[in-house]
Amino acid sequence: MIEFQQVAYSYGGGELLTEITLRLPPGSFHFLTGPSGAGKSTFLKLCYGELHPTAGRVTVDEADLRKLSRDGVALIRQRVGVVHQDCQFLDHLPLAENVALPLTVTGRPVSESDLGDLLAWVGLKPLSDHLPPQLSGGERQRAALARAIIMAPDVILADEPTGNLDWEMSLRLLTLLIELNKMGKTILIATHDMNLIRNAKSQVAARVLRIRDRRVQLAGSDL
Amino acid sequence: MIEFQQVAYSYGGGELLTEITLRLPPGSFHFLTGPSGAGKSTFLKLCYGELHPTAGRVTVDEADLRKLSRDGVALIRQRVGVVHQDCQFLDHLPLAENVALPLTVTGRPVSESDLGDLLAWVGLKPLSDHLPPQLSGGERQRAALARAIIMAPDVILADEPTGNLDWEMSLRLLTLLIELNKMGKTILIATHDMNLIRNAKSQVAARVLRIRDRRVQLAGSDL
Amino acid sequence: MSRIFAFRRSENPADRIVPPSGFTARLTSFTAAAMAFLAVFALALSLASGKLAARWSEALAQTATIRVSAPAAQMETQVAKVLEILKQTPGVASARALSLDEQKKLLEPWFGPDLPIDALPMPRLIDLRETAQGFDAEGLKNRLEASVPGAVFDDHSAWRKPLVAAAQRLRTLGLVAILLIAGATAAMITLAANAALAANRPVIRTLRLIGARDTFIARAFVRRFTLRALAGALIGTAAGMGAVALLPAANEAGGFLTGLGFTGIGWLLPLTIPPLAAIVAFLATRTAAFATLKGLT
Amino acid sequence: MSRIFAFRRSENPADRIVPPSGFTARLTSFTAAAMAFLAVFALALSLASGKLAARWSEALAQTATIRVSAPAAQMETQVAKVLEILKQTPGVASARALSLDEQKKLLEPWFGPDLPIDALPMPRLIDLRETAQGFDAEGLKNRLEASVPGAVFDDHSAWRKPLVAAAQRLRTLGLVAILLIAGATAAMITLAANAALAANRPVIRTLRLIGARDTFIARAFVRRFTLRALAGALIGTAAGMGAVALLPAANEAGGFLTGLGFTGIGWLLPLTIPPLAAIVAFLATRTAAFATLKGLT
Ligand SMILES: Nc1ncnc2c1ncn2[C@@H]1O[C@H](COP(=O)(O)OP(=O)(O)OP(=O)(O)O)[C@@H](O)[C@H]1O
Ligand SMILES: Nc1ncnc2c1ncn2[C@@H]1O[C@H](COP(=O)(O)OP(=O)(O)OP(=O)(O)O)[C@@H](O)[C@H]1O
Ligand SMILES: [Mg+2]
Ligand SMILES: [Mg+2]
Repeated sequence: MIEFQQVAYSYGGGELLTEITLRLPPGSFHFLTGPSGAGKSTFLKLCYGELHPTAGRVTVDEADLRKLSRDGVALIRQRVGVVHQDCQFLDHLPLAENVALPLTVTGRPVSESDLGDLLAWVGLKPLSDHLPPQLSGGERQRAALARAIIMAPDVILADEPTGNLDWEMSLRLLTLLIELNKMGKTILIATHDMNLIRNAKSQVAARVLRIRDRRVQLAGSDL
Repeated sequence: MIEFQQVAYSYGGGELLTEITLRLPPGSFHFLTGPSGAGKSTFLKLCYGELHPTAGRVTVDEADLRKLSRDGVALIRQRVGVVHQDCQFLDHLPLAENVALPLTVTGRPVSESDLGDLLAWVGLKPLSDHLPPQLSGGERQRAALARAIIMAPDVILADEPTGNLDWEMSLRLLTLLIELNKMGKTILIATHDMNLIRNAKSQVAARVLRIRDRRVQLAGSDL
Repeated sequence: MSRIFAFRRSENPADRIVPPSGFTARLTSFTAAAMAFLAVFALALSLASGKLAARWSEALAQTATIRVSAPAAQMETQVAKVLEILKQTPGVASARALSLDEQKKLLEPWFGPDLPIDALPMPRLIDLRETAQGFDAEGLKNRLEASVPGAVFDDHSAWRKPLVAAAQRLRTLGLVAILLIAGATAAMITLAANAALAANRPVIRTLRLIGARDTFIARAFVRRFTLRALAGALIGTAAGMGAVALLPAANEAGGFLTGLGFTGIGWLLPLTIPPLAAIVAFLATRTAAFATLKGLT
Repeated sequence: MSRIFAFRRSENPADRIVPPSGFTARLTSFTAAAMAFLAVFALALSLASGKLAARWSEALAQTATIRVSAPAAQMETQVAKVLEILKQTPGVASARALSLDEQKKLLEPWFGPDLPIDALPMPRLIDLRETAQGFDAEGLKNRLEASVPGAVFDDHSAWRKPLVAAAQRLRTLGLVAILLIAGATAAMITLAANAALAANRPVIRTLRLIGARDTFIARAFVRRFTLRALAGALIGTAAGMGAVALLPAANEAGGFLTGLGFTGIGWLLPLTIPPLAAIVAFLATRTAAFATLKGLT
């Protein structure tokens, strides 16, 4: 699905990430950890082409992200749902429309009942009419996750999706992601929450990627 | 220090918080928990007057926040350091200036060495020159904490200050807050991280406030 | 949920991705309105000064007079000689000796109708009309002096020329004014569209990140901003035309100088302003939108 | 760290809290510049049309002529009678009988200098000058007919009045133009300041939350925006004055119509534009800043 070949990335100073060669096969479930500022968000941005590697190449389904046209990148993003760490919404549209936005911008019909089910699952159904600035921090994160999966994407990348959520709600979202994984979706979650990782591992064959010394490595069983 | 008397708050729909009567005495250390959307951020906003209660009154050092002049509120805020959940910075100023901003806007001198020490403690010293949009999620949170305590305020309110931080860094910040508490500062931290609360309790006489059924209650020993 | 249904009912859902209001939104409409208002006035000014210049040029057709004094017997030959010279002078459009009756009429204000004109040693007057290029007055004077010493050249241009020049300059001023306002209008609308788009950068960024295509995003913004500029310019033009119509009418002054106002088909001219404003807004927003998008991966 | 030291060295650290660049920042400067440029032209236009109007009014001083025909013996009495009547006519500023020499000079263009004027039954001419209010020509005509039948009133106003009216209208147009541009300038600067401030709302909110006082925040923004408007207006004014100076000079036309340009002390007039723009920006930003702050707790 997503493949890194000898990828390095630098924001201009020294190299932040280097020598990354790995594959996220279809249907896999990965966690990504590492200390704050290690480059987790950067890694995710490389996956969906917000950033281009300074060396090596990133391919999604064999397509080199750097060589794709702008519309090609847009098409990839329609197949990759992303929960950004600083989730941004259109502040003038109510929550429900924001969640349905990926459908709207690609001209697809919005199924009222699917949207309602999804909002209910993340506990935002009563807030459908609220504008994003009226949401709490955790509610924004849940809305971002809902927006990321409404297109039924093949890949879901989530950057710290539970940072502002209580444990119960975190588990609820994890369950949702595990269900999606069982349906064949590829999942990659950047998180600091070791409990979440442990809990996931008990339910699914999740692997953990760890950023250490500017490299992304598969963590052993030391969790 | 901060006192709630029969406070209720509503954003316009039903009441979100109600019948809150409590006191945060000087030098106390409190955690605030509750599920996402329970009203933690709202409670904190009541403490420093970003929101005014729809019933009852909130006083800081016997001064009713609602009756204070605008400059009076500004003065209170100079004595109350706040880490907002969605930390906002001035995007055109480098990190160090952003952290020193509370001093700048009140015309106080900025001690280069104090600022350096503080930045070093939160692990941002090498990033002093970076602009806020160039920071990672966790780095922003640490910067926000640094900005909240640079004025050596009497009260520190932190809204989910470790949501994007790894465990080690969280402990580091906790240590900083405990040190400040030992110097007599009043601390109130809204968080979902039970491990953090447990860890703090082992070092300091921290009490836990829990929002349940629209009320803020002192949690028992059930942690 | 009602909002969502409204959304779904709406003709063009893409339109809703553009924030509907606020200062940056009003900026484009208001700028277009204010500048259209000014443009209407500039247009009126330009038309009025153009008309004025045309009338003056007409009224002040470039003329001169030659007075021929001669003994009665030689008069006809002398006059014929002068006319011959004039015919050969480049820049003279036409020349004509006045009849005695005409001369009498000219003198009436001074002598009354009963002047015994035949008894007087009346000189003959020759009226000549310049072409637009004018002629060399000094040269003509010299030539006349040499061949017809009794002919005196009276060049009225001393006081007429400046008036014609003034008319021409007024026309130029009108044109300069309209060009300036048009340029400023275009610049201001471009600037407003750019500022509004800059304010919407987060929206554009969010849309791009969730997989919207460039053309979709650009089209929505371009459509909205063009419509805003068009609406603003329509309002400004209407207000300007209303204000011009309310100005005191020009006719009372006898029509020599038309006032600031449109007449007849002239009223259609300001109606070109809104489409032009819309075109400017369209191009400016399009360029700005694609420039913003280029800056986003 | 160098940036921080620069910060600390800076005269007024408060200034740094205002974002330094970007479209919204340029908006204010550019708007001020563009509108100042237009204002300079409007001012030049207004001055030119004012001057033009004044010259015309002067050149076309409202005059009329009365021709008195009478037997030589009665001539003096008749003329005196007419002068007496004119003295009593309201609206007549002055009246004067022309001397014979003056009359001869008037006739020179038609008869040459050798006219035996004494031998002719010459009527006498009386020149009169109206006051600004003018007089009742019909009434005067009737009165003259009744008491001095030999007097014929020739009112030149038929062709002079429209010219004077035109001059007056030009003056009005110039004034209207400058008022419009001034109004539009103020409106545009206000709008630009508001838009820029709206774009800075997050900055203001953040500052307020960390304990900055309203006056501190407002002062920083007001200072910055006023300076921006001033700088923009200075550039626009300079450009406008340069452009006006480059326009073809007016003098060649003989001075009857001054062209678009400033003369002498007139060059100081456009220099009032930048301070006025700054004042408008100051008031607009101040109002907008405090309104924004009022909206924040
Ligand atoms: N401006 C607003 N208008 C209307 N409702 C609001 C507004 N702000 C917050 N709310 C609602 O009030 C509730 C409490 O919000 P608050 O931000 O206090 O929650 P919280 O406890 O901090 O949650 P989290 O842990 O997710 O940050 C939420 O359901 C939210 O949707
Ligand atoms: N635009 C940028 N320019 C320069 N440096 C940047 C930029 N964006 C991020 N960085 C730096 O790169 C490093 C990695 O950032 P990144 O956001 O990937 O970290 P992260 O692992 O997601 O951290 P966190 O857990 O705190 O979110 C950080 O030190 C950050 O300061
Ligand atoms: Mg991150
Ligand atoms: Mg919150």
